[in-house]
Amino acid sequence: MKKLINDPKDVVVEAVAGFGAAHPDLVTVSLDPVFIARADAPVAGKVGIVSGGGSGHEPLHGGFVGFGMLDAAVPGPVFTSPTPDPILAATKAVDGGAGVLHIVKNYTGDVLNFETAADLALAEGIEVRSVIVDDDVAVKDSLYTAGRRGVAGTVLVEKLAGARAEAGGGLDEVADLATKVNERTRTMGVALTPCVVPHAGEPSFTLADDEIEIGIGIHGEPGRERIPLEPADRIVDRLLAAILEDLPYAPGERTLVLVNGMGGTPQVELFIVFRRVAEALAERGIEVARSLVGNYTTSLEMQGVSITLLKLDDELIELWDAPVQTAALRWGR
Amino acid sequence: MKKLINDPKDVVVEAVAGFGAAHPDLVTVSLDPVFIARADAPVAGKVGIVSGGGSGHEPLHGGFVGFGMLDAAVPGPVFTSPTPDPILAATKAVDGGAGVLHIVKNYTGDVLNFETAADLALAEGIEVRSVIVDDDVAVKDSLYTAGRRGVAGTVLVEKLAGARAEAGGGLDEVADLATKVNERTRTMGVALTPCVVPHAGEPSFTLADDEIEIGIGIHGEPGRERIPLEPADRIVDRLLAAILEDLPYAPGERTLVLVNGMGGTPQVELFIVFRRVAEALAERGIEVARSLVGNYTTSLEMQGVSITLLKLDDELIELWDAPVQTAALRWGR
Amino acid sequence: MGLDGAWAVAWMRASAAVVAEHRVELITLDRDIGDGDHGENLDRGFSAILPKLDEQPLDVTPADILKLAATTLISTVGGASGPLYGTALLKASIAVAGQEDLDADAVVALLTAARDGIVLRGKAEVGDKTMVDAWTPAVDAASAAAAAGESPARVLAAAADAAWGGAAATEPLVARKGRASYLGERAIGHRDPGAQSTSYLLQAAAAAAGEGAA
Amino acid sequence: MGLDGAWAVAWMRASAAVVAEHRVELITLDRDIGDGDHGENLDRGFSAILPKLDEQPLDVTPADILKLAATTLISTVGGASGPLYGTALLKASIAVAGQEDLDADAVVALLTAARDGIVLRGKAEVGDKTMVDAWTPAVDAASAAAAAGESPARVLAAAADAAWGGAAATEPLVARKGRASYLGERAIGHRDPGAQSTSYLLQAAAAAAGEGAA
Ligand SMILES: Nc1ncnc2c1ncn2[C@@H]1O[C@H](COP(=O)(O)OP(=O)(O)O)[C@@H](O)[C@H]1O
Ligand SMILES: Nc1ncnc2c1ncn2[C@@H]1O[C@H](COP(=O)(O)OP(=O)(O)O)[C@@H](O)[C@H]1O
Ligand SMILES: [Mg+2]
Ligand SMILES: [Mg+2]
Ligand SMILES: [Mg+2]
Ligand SMILES: [Mg+2]
Repeated sequence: MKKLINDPKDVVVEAVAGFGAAHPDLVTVSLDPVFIARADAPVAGKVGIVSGGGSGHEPLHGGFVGFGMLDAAVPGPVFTSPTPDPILAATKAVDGGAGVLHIVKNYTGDVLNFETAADLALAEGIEVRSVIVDDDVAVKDSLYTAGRRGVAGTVLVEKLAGARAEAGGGLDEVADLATKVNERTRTMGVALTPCVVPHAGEPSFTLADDEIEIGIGIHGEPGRERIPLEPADRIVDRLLAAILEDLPYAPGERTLVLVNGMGGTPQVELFIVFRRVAEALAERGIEVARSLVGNYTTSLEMQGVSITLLKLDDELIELWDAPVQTAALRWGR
Repeated sequence: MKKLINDPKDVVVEAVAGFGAAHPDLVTVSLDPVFIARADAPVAGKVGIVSGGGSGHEPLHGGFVGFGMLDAAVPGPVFTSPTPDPILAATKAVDGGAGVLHIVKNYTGDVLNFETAADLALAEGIEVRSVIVDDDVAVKDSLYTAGRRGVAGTVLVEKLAGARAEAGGGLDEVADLATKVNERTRTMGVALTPCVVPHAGEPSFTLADDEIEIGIGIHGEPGRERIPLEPADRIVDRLLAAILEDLPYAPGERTLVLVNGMGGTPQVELFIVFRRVAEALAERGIEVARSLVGNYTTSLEMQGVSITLLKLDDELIELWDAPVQTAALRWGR
Repeated sequence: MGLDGAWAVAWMRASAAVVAEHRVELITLDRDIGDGDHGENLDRGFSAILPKLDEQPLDVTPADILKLAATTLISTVGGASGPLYGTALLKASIAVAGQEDLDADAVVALLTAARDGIVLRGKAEVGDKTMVDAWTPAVDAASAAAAAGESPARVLAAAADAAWGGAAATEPLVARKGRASYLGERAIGHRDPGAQSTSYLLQAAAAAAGEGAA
Repeated sequence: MGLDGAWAVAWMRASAAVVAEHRVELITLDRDIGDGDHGENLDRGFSAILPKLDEQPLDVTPADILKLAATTLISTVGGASGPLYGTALLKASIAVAGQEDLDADAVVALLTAARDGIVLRGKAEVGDKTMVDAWTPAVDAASAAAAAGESPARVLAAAADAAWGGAAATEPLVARKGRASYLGERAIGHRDPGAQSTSYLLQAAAAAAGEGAA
């Protein structure tokens, strides 16, 4: 394992400190407990939005803190949900009196720790609503299981809920919008290589030189099935088929495409993937009304990609186009 | 070699097609010959700025095409300079009557091919000036050698020259500004892993499990020396020492820090590196007035980082803060 | 002779030791069907408990120690196991609140409350391939031992043995909760890391009471 | 008997063949001290020349073919070697313009012009560890052979032999031009890929004239 780190135990704190130093205009960081908040937090009268989870998925979530998106991000240890304390601290730091929305990826650890933090916040008089993101179609959903994982679609939920909050939406309105976005979002990913968690020092799984992992999660957890390497276009078709089977589109419907790099994927590959996604959707008469291509929800140095489709309507397009000013997503100001 | 590609020969054309499809508001792409131009090119009366070079360094250069930066980018095959034809075509496409600046990284191939294209453009009545970027301190410079390489500092030259052109600067003014930026810019990089060029199918070099390559270039070419892996802070100190030895700073001078990921480096590592850069510069009394941390000049999936310092003055700060609207760099609009 | 505050302190010390000893094993189990951090998570949590144990008064009750451990785990472990083990010990603490010496029935109450806390938070049932698959047989075995008049130490030993069996029995299962549930059939053949750590923690409890080697 | 347009066509065909044959070797040499694309670059360029050769009239001159090859290399190879070999063939074409049959002196003029074109563009001197280290001994050997009254084919064979020696002689050198110059002392012990490809191209020229096997 070769990494540009010092002590593996200091990875998160040092990275957050560096992030704060690089973006003093956008954020302030707390190192104990660890969280990242908007530089102008709390914004009086605005619903605060807090997200978080294990580190190693950067720019998720810290890269999305700022005007029009998150008010705070709470990074846990690498691939491990944060504990309630920093979540509570972040929640208090961004409460502008209009309540706080927690955006939580659907992992048992994240759900439980955010749940406890929400209870504690409530006990301190802060109104909290939580929205669970579970956009990953790789996992079979059922009432009796942990359900689907929250993966790259989280970025879309954060952007759109952030826009609604910035526009003055109340807590229920913002939470309902986040729920709506989650319901219309589907993601499916593939990995070409594993990643190495700093404190573990070993790859999360091993793949042969000609194998890929279909339905990969974002924590180096194994995926749904392992198949031989195929040309990019065929891999894209597989991922799209899984997505469209789960949430079909009628011809003429509009979609937002997110092609998300897992961290170690060269950018040319992301655009080769996007090219085929656009082509395949055009063949089906689906309109790509908006798109985003890049590393947004990563798994350290993993090579691979996920494709996310969000079924758009006029409201969502307007919120997507609204100004956003964060380290990783910025337009309109 | 596992890559999300189809035929290795189609990598560049497909990636450029995908890039064009993802950013129709910013760029138009030509696939034969291959180049990427601003959607509103040519901008009448504005100096056009064209850059280019081998592919595999994305977002350089295509990701920097747009308002306030490049008018066109000309991607060659992976790690191989483009031929004069597409450079000429791009030059003609963005000539708004005020002449065209070529920003060329200092590699024999790039220099020669841009030279020929400039001659041909001149023959067609387009005024062209060329600025060679050679910011890499890893290579010993001398009158009798190919000189230093152009690496991540190119991004800064492109941004600042772009701002000057957008503000109405004439061709000489823009070229002189680009030269000034280059003269004040120094870069030094390190690689933890090699990269694999698609048509080659093999790593560009091999490193043992505990070795790193100091002074790496951006084409998978070997660096200056190979040393055992060290903690991030010590590696940063090495890179900074080489930079500051080459272009010393007096206490109180201002700098722009670019911490550039080589493509496969997890983002946490980039911020761990930035943290130490900021700390070490503070120790020397050097003011970090602006910074940029991310993957801006990559070598496919290589893991590693480069550090660039640009000695700032009021003029450069103003140009840096000027609005820019490209796929990879965007603020102010 | 019942189990007092010193036992609870010894339990937590033995837990920290056993978790540190099996850190890599728990990481490996979790890497196979999860995300490879279970050993690291617990090691971080129990390491954080250790220094706090030194500051305890002599008349500390088991409930005090359990509460201290619970809040420390909750605020240092994270992940799924942090809130689950944290809640378990919090509920256990409440179940034996005010008692200075725990008899066999109190030990059963402690274990039952812990298991119920986990089920309350995690909603897993036996057979879902989680730590509940170790806790439930442990509780059942403890009840039986207490009913048979065994000492508190022997009750814990019975619980630890049953937990070990329960952990082993997770191997052929498909998971329905936690990260392993994402794997479907591919989780078959792997032991659940949380069930395994549960059996180590209960071994530590028995060892602290003088039964078996942790 | 001099060398005509058919020879020039045969040279280019043989060049394409020899480059394809040694593509991997040239890539490997370039990977050692450059960026690993030299074989790919030349293969792309000479492959692009091939189809164009089929369309040539019977009375085509060597200069016509050299110019066609030059412009094709310039517009397809890229990198350093594209403009260098392109300029070389362009200058060579100008040097033998209008001649239908090249005698030994014309061959020397062709090679000299090619070498001078490379030096004009690349500014390398002998000893800088570039293709010039193959071209210059080739030009010298060709001059000597022509002065000794050898046939054009034998002149080319002499050039090819000298180029091979020149390429081999690059191995102990530190590079002062091209990518290998970034390596300093670490380039020592490696043969320059461009010097090596030069010797293959001159072998192809000799073979097309009936001397030696390309
Ligand atoms: N819903 C649940 N109910 C009971 N136990 C669970 C549940 N979800 C997960 N677990 C337990 O937690 C263990 C994993 O813990 P850990 O690896 O520390 O957290 P994470 O899964 O967040 O990485 C699993 O092996 C399982 O025993
Ligand atoms: N300035 C120069 N003069 C002469 N030959 C040069 C010069 N620079 C490079 N070369 C030749 O070009 C060869 C490399 O060509 P190639 O790999 O195709 O291009 P690039 O270096 O751009 O990748 C070198 O081996 C060397 O022989
Ligand atoms: Mg975890
Ligand atoms: Mg090259
Ligand atoms: Mg885990
Ligand atoms: Mg090369």
